[in-house]
Amino acid sequence: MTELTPEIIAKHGITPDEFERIREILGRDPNFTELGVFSVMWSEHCSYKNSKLELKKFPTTGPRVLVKAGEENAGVIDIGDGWAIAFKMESHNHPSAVEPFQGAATGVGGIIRDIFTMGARPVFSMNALRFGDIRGDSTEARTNRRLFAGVVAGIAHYGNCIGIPTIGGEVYFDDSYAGNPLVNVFCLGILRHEQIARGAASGIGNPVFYVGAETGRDGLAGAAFASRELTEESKQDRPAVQVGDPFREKLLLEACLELLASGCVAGIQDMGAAGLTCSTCETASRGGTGVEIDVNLVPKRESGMTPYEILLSESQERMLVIVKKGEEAHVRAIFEKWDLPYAEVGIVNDDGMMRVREGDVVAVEIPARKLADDAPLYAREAAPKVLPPALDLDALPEADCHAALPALLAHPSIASKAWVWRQYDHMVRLGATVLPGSDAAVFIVREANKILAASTDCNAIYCRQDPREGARIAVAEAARNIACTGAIPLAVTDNLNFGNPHKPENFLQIREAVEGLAEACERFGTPVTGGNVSLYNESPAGAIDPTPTVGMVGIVEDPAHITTQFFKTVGDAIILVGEAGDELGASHYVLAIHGKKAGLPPKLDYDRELAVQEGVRVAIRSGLVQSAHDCSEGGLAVALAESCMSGPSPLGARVEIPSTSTRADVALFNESQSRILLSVEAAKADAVLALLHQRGVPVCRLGTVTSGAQLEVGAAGQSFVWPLDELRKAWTSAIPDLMEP
Amino acid sequence: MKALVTVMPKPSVLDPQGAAAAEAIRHHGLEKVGRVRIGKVIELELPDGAPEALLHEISRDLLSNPVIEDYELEIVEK
Amino acid sequence: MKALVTVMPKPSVLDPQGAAAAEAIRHHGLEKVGRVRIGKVIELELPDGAPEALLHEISRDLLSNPVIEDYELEIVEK
Amino acid sequence: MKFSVLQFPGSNCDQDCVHVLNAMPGASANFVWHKDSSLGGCDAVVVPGGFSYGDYLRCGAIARFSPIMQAVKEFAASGGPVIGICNGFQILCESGLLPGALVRNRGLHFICEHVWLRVESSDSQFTNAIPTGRLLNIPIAHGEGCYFADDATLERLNQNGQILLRYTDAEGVDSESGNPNGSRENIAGIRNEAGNVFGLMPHPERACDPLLGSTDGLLIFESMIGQAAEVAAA
Ligand SMILES: Nc1ncnc2c1ncn2[C@@H]1O[C@H](COP(=O)(O)OP(=O)(O)O)[C@@H](O)[C@H]1O
Ligand SMILES: [Mg+2]
Repeated sequence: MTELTPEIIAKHGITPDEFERIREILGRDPNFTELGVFSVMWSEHCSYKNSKLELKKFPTTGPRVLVKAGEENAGVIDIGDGWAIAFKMESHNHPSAVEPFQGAATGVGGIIRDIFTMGARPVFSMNALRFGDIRGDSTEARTNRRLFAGVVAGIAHYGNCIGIPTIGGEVYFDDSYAGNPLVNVFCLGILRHEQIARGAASGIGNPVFYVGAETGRDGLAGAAFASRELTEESKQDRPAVQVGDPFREKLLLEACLELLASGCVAGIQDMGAAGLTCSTCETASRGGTGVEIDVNLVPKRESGMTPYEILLSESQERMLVIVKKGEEAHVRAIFEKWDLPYAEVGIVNDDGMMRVREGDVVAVEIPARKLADDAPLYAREAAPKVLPPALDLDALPEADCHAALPALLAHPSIASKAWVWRQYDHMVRLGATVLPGSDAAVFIVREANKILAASTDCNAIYCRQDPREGARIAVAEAARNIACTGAIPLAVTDNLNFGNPHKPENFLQIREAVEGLAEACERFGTPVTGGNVSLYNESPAGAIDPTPTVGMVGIVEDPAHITTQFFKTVGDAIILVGEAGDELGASHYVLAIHGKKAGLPPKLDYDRELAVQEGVRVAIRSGLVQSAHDCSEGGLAVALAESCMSGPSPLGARVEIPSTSTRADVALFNESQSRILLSVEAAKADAVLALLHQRGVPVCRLGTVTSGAQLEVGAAGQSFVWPLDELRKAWTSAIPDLMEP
Repeated sequence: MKALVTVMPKPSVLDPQGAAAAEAIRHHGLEKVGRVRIGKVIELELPDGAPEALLHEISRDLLSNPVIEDYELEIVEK
Repeated sequence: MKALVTVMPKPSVLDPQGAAAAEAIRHHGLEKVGRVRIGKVIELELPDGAPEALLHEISRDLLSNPVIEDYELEIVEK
Repeated sequence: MKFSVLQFPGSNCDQDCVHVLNAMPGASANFVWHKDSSLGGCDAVVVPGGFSYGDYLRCGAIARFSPIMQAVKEFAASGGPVIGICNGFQILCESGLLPGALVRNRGLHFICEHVWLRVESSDSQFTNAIPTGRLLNIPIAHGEGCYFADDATLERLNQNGQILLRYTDAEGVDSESGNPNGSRENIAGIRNEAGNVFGLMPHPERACDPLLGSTDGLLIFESMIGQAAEVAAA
């Protein structure tokens, strides 16, 4: 038995204080295997020990909430008529940095398991991605392209094979992610209220089944791995890379749903991070029971595996099922129908222990609840808040705006992401009625006959300059994207991607962002149903920009309300809801054209934002709107260009932007919030203007949709004419040209 | 000359394709088949005297993924 | 015993993967690389005395597709 | 018309096909499990899309040997209509029920998008409701949809009018730019010599609802159902 030297303890990421706590819990020294078990369960990834105190600030309740965040693998939200949705977002950043294809693929597999563990049938996925700059010939740029290509191919590989459409997401490219890409994957599932499955080991004497892929040495201690900074050394921890098998997961998915429908299941839990360890002690803890398993009975892929390796393995596509006593035969038949490896590995008992035997030898004996729920919690120190100075316009020369628009459209973060979503099967399950490439995706859930809208958003430059404001805006933009499709926001999942929380400046960002998200979710009436925290996102160059990704889901009450972002008919009136704006701080114009991240992000006025969104929703639901598009990165000019170009057949536009400034760049590219660009039939223009006026929402007619092959804009006394095919080329070919020269 | 690069999944790494093939082979009448592993072969036609060091570099960095695969380089003079 | 089945695309079938690899190899400094073809190797662990005829049948019907691929079967006694 | 929709491990368009067919007048659809050896007295078989057996080894290579495929071969031999969509097309080629093979897309990427198809002949039980030359807007979603057959086979296919669908550009020209995956002669769908087995890479079941942007896929299923009605009448 390996003796526990301070080095070994430290290597497990266990501090001396934590080790003391372990000795108190056990009333003795842990053995080597138990140390491993504590180290994964008490890693940030599993225990949220550095972030839990902050996460408590999220609003988690509401009339539609059926299962609260944290209670189970994913929250559950009522969508009416006895139907509910379970959804969640998770990160697989570190594995993807080491092996982009498999890292991203297994990330998708993991989030899908979280959803069907709840008893829900997964119906669609999204992904929010961040990479370093992919432009240029530097080795770094080449690495970033390799990571980008690998991650997208890995997501496509897993999602396409298992047959769950990937219908939306976002991709940004920025130096702060060089060497530390972000891969946040989202999945949503549908279920009946009465089908909600619990991850509790209930029923003393119930047998515990293992089902799915055999356990191998892959992904050893991945949870611990995800909770450390990426150093050259950790890149050497390569056995930590898991390989996904979407085919196995498809069988596991169908088998588990059939199993849950059969009524033979007392509890079910996927084996994700910390594999067998986490699933046994968490089910026991939730059930207020004990669980005893024998590792000799666990199906294995490799010989000579120690209990330590078996318990800490993160082999994919595995589940732990607590079966109602007497139903074993029925359960076996279902596993055999689906050709899945399985074994009865243990039993639920009443002593509150997580006990792991290797034959007759007891390898682990730990009070389950203390292991699962009594991880230490840390209130880290936050640096004092200091905001950067506001953008000094006089020090910022006005760029050649005629050249600036195509340049912005060709910036990889703004350019069309068709190269990405074309590789994803977004049409399987017959739901994608608004395809990727519009504001939010809109999806028909056939089994429930419900229509959902979904979007992921986060502008990390805003968050870098002011994490609180940036986080608020992430929620507001997601809600705005949802509103543009004619939908009503329901709830939110989030993925908090930050640097090392031990550094006060990083912890400040975490606290500010969480408080910003919490406040905005309150105001938009969208409770947080769950999410994921990924810390230690640092490369030798430093921490990433704070990136609290928001995934929001909304509901469309009538197919007639479904609205897309692109112009439809020549002669339609183009209307701006909200004010023309004048805030250039932290904008993509300043980043892409002037090469800096400078100034403060735009201010979010909740009342204005809510009025704009509700006004647009009412106009849409009154059948007055042809297209609706929110203004985000690149401001009004980019929004106009996208509305001209993103449809099946491009249309021109002639508009005059009411000047708020003597500078054209401010008028064209400012990123002031609470702005939505509409097109409406000419005959209905006055009705729309009246409707919004009367609701106290600023609104004005900008111009007209034209058959012309150009975008004509008057701003700040200047007039610009852009040939559409030039803009279109810049926007559509930017990413393909970089990835496939 | 010619080079043959054989790329195989590392022994400890899951090879779902190999596992599926093994199943199919059993159904095909070879019940006793043991482990099946699937890799790739890359056949390169080369100018004579292509530097072996470079070939190794290419095999490692381009043709295989060292994180999950091992490669073998065989040079066939003719 | 062991069997190694090598499956190669027929020359007449276009092999975009091979072409892409050739491109990458040129960029990597081996300008003069000629044709590059990518195939599969399937490595089977077998009980001694597995019938060779059956192995050929499996290689032809299951492990390769005669319309687009040729296979070679090599048996490694040990 | 009673359709049997096969379910292999890894099929993932099976539910979509059943959903669409059950909504069509004159049609009903049931699942048939790959381990079964009977098709359960159906009038037509659908081999749906997906990733049967994970597409390991080759797309369709393992599914070809499932017990149910024996029944499908007998059904086809006795003249029963069989349609294979995407992975289903690959399985039919692997089984030898259709000539040729489907290989990796020219661009090496999986492609999911709406494409244009030209109906090359309305003289088949899968296209008889569609005038020859009519363009269809139907999505594809595959990584290995590049149709290959040797010259001799292609010549036969052309002579016998077995090529039912070709990829075209928006103008209806079977150009390079209109060929998404590098298929020989822009071939998107073919029938067997007898005319009762049809395979295509595009997904007609994904083009049967105005909310999904096209209803052109209905024309193919309507052809099959109409044909069956005639046969029944006669
Ligand atoms: N990784 C991705 N996967 C799928 N779709 C994506 C991805 N990235 C972007 N998209 C789609 O491209 C469109 C534009 O994305 P984005 O620029 O973030 O829109 P917005 O600025 O309105 O939020 C959206 O429909 C989005 O869903
Ligand atoms: Mg966005």
